[in-house]
Amino acid sequence: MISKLLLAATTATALCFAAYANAQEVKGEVIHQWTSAAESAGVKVLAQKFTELGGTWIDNAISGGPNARSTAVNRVVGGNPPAAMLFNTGAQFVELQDNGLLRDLTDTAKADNWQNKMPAALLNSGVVDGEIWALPISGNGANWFWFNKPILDKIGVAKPKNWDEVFAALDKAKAAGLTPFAPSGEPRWQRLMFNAVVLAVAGRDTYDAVIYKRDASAVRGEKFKAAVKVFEKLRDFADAGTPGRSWPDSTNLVISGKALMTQGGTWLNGAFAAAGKTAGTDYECAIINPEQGMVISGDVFLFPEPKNAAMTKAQDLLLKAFADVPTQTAFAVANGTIPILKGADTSKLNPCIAEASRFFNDPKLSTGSDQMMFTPAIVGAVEDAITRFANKGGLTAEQFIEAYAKGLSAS
Amino acid sequence: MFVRSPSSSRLQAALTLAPVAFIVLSVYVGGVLWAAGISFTRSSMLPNYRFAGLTQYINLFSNARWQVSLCNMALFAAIFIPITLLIGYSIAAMINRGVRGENALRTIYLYPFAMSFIVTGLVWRWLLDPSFGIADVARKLGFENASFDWIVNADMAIFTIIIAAIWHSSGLVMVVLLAGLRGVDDDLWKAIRIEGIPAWKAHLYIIMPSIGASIATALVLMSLTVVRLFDVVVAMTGGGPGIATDVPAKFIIDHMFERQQVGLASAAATTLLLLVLAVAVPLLILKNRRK
Amino acid sequence: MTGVQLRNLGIRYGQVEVLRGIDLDIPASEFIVLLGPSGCGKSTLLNAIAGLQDVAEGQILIGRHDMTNVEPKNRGIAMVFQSYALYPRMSVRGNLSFGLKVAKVAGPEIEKRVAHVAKMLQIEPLLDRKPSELSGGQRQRVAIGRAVVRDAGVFLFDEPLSNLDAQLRSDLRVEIKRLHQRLRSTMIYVTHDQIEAMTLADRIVVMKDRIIQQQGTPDEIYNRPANTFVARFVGSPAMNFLDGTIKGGDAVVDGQAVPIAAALSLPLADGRKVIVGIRPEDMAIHADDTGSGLTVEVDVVEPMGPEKLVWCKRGDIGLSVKAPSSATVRPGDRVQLGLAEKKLHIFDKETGKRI
Amino acid sequence: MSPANTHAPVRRNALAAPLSRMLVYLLLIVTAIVALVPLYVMIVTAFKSMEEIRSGTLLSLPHSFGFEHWWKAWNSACTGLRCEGLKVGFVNSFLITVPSVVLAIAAGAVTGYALSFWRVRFANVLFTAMLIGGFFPYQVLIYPLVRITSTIGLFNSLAGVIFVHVVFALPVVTLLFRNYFASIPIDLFKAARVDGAGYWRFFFSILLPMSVPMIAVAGILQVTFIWNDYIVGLVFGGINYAPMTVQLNNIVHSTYGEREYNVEMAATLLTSIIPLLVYFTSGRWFVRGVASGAVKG
Repeated sequence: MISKLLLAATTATALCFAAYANAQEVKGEVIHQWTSAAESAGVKVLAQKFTELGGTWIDNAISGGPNARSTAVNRVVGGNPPAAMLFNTGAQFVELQDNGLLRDLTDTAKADNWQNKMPAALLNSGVVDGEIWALPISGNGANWFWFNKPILDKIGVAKPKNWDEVFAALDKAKAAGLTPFAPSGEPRWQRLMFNAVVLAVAGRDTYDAVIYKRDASAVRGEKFKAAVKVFEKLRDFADAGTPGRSWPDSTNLVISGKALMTQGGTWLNGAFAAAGKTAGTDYECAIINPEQGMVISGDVFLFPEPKNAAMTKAQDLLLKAFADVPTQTAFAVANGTIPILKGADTSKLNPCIAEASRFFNDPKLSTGSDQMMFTPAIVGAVEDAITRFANKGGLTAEQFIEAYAKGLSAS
Repeated sequence: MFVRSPSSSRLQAALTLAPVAFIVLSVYVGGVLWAAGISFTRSSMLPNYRFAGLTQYINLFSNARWQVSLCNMALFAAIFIPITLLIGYSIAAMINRGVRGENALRTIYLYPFAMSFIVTGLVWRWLLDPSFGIADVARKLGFENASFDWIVNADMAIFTIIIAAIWHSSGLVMVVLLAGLRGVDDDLWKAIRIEGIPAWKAHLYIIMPSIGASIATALVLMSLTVVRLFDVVVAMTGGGPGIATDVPAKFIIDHMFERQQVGLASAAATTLLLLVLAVAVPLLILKNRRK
Repeated sequence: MTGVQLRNLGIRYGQVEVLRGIDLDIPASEFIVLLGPSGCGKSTLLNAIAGLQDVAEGQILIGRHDMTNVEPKNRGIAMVFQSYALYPRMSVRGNLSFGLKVAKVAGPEIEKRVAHVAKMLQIEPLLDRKPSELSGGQRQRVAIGRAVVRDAGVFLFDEPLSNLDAQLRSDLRVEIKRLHQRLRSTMIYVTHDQIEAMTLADRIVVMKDRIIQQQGTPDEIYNRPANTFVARFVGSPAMNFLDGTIKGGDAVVDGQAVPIAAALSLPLADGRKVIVGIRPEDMAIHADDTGSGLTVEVDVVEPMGPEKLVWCKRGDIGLSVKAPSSATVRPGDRVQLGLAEKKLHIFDKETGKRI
Repeated sequence: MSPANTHAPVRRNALAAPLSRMLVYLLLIVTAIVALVPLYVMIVTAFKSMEEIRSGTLLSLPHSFGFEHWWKAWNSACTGLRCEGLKVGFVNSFLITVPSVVLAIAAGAVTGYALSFWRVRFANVLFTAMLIGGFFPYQVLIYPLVRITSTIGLFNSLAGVIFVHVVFALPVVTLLFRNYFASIPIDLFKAARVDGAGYWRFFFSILLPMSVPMIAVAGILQVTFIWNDYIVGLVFGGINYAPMTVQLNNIVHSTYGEREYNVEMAATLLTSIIPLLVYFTSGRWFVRGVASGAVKG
């Protein structure tokens, strides 16, 4: 009885708040996982532009991609969707689109000329049956290796460009009593590193066969096996503290001169920058075997099917802000990611990002990440296999190859 | 034995139960049945109703992570429950002797339970870190060869989870058992002293059996911890190294959300519940029989 | 004033029969005691009268109204419990007035009645205390007060003195008796203590095995027990029983003839197996050589102040005898027991019923 | 008179050898120290500068005890665009926790009451279903709950979060109260019935006042669970009612950028302050309530 009364009372209170929130304003709530300092600076750029256009930005930052995405999905399913929500580029959104929960952006894209504004590969990742459902917002290169420059100088080697040079440098660092390699021990970054090794060792053809075509025979082929061997060798250079270590902690080991090398996407650049380090003098970034290209990953904004005219209006303004070239570029600079729109002014970019941008805009030198092509189920299955291999005492190379091949058909 | 009650009051009792019954039926029973139903479908990101037969269950049991998860849960239960019980009981027995500063001690043992593992997991990770954790402290204290690398060792990492979980739960178990010990008749203690029964024997054969209800409660609480084990793992090892410390709840949650495999996750959740029932039902039947 | 009638009352817990065919007529103002060992169903019967227990069959009439299905509060009853059952978070005053408040009695009237009862039971100084601050005896006084304040026609007592020590028990016993004399209410009192039953009751109802074994005045129950159960249950120390076989009008007990004719209206046929019962005070100890009576050996002697209790044995048979404190017997003495023939109780060996 | 543990603690081993008593104290103190180590590390880390954290050991004391990291965590740490620290979430956590705990206890007490003193058909079936439900990984129930709350219009509102918290709390709270009520002498119920107390009268006038220890236990447990909850607040609270733990998670688990461990630890401690305070101030009640039969099988 009492519980019912109280429930009624709280409901009434909640309704009051809801009524209050419905005041005539173009409110756009955006769910995203950008919570670090650099990311927040990026968000600020987007929010400012939206405000300029007459909107009121409602910021809903939730740390951790999976947290943010499942919250957003629950909001959509619960009938109270945000105006826009951040997903990773790739197949994550397909089912939402399939259930009619997303807004079709085809017309907006045509009107705003997206076709000519951004690389086709990126735009196409948001296309289902010829219709556009996602707006790319950020781009990253995933297969970078990062080095502490003073250590490179100390052990007398130049920035490595191929595997022989990498292993030579690692050997020397080890001999000098330093941690040669400090990768992150979290499964998703291990997956990222494995992909980097596959592209660099097995080559673009094998990489594309595995990632784009999910070709199990390519996985069982010799080239892939060679990549697995390199990965294994690399793994053995990793320090004891690797398992479970986050990438910022790993990066810190390189920044502070305790380790020579780590692996990670262009976002590591932000960590170096935040520590006041300068590319070329304090640290180096490199893609090994760069002729094979760069693995692109990124984020897209999705726009749930609007509930009312006000929400449509808010989405229109958000779309306009996000696809605005100067805004996007300023966002990328602040965020430390690659500007994705053509005609961006790249002069202010940090050398590492500028280099990444060059790869990014050259279709011959860029290819999609597994997350762009695989369903989350396959990403997960493959990730399980990789992390079991990436930690000592897990799978043997042969077992791992089988597990990986099997993972490609997960659903 | 129930006291005779008028139909009007019984109706009132039924009426007050109705909302709860409705919630329980719709959320718990409904939710469980729904999840069981979904486990027979192809649901991926959102639940759908495309029938898939036993596919999800076949996939589940051929999934290495699930196998590891179940083994870990069994191992965890086999070590965590007896040790927590032992520690909780020992402390309770010592406090029950009547010590000074009981309030302070009790609060100290209990505080870990007040903090969530989102919060304390990081500290535990630091403490167990092979390079700057307690091993480092020991080295600086002069034990130069001290090393403690369990948390990064696939074979030992699960034990670090167990250590942290014991730290988290011992206080609560202690309080529950202390409450039981407080209910033990003073005369029993006198009899034990007069008979000159050694302390450990007295506890094992006389006192522990006489606080059976409290021990049962502690066991239920610990079983809940075992089945729901999630936060500790995420905060300390993220399930690693590799998949070495994965547990069923983490498996379910990962597949439910990040991996968009609602069908597989539901199959796992249903299996987990069946396992709980397989343990609980015989116990319940046994308990009812004894009555 | 209110009488209570039970008509063919039966009570079951599920399939288990707890009481069967109980017929009882309790006139107004009577103090009746339900006596029996634990588990005999006496408390269940009391609960049924109170309306706290479902009745499977039969009728309960209170003040000539059928109350079988009436709520406890509307039966005009009050009840006192063994565990006192005081409301722990209410003061004594709150405990006394709670029922009246529920019944929407006016405030000043409540105050008047509470004051009156408090004075009657001498609990005035306790009125503002919590039950946890009272001694056991005080608690039970308050519990009795809570019943009295209801101004009920029928009082139900469920072993109210069992949790108290001996001294308090006898004090409160007197108190309850005084209360009955003063209020003249019908009182139904459940106990397993035969002394309480004997001292308090106008009439005792002895119960065992789901049924009433015997009802009657304390005198009838004590002096003419209907069967061996009643005979053994009432009286302390309990009645002595001797197995015997009738031979020529006497009962032959362990080879020795005991004359029993005076205790019987009709002589019994030879060979019939009987049980001869005799209370400890109905025997006398004679010196060894008088030649009459039962020869026994003194086992233990318990001096009890005004008298001595002498435990004797004869083979497997044990007997207790009350002797004056001046008696000089020592363990190991061989003595003769003289049995008062008129005070013998003869029961059928098979049925246990009085002959 | 209440079923609470009223007898004074007895010095059971008043004559025991001093040596064994010293051993007992030694063991108790050592275990207490071990139990305190994580808290100690958190507190000292919250006072250290990042430089000290990198160079010193975990257990070393900070050079100075300034509250700037605490202040930053409370007032200006950023989560996304908002740099308002934890204080916003603190209010939300209160708004969520207080009604949730009150309602969960009210609902659990009334349900436990109906289940223990009154013969209601299928009550045991209901109770068993609820208990078994308590073992189900509750995250699996989130999707159905999202649908349910959105159907009844509570999704993404304060009422919605509270509703879900109460639903998740019901099995445990009901169990606590049912078992507690089962330990209450049935005579009390009979006495009240003779006095004419009906269903609610008995509950409110007699049962509830004597359930204080139990209310304390249920309250302490639920404050801990609900205050520390992350996922329910995140999913059902929407942006307006995100609890403190969501901000904490944003501060502590930002994937990118350098981590300020001192601020993180301060934030962590600030977030735990309410449950910790509850335990430090009412731990005595907790033990007493448990001892009063609350948690007996």
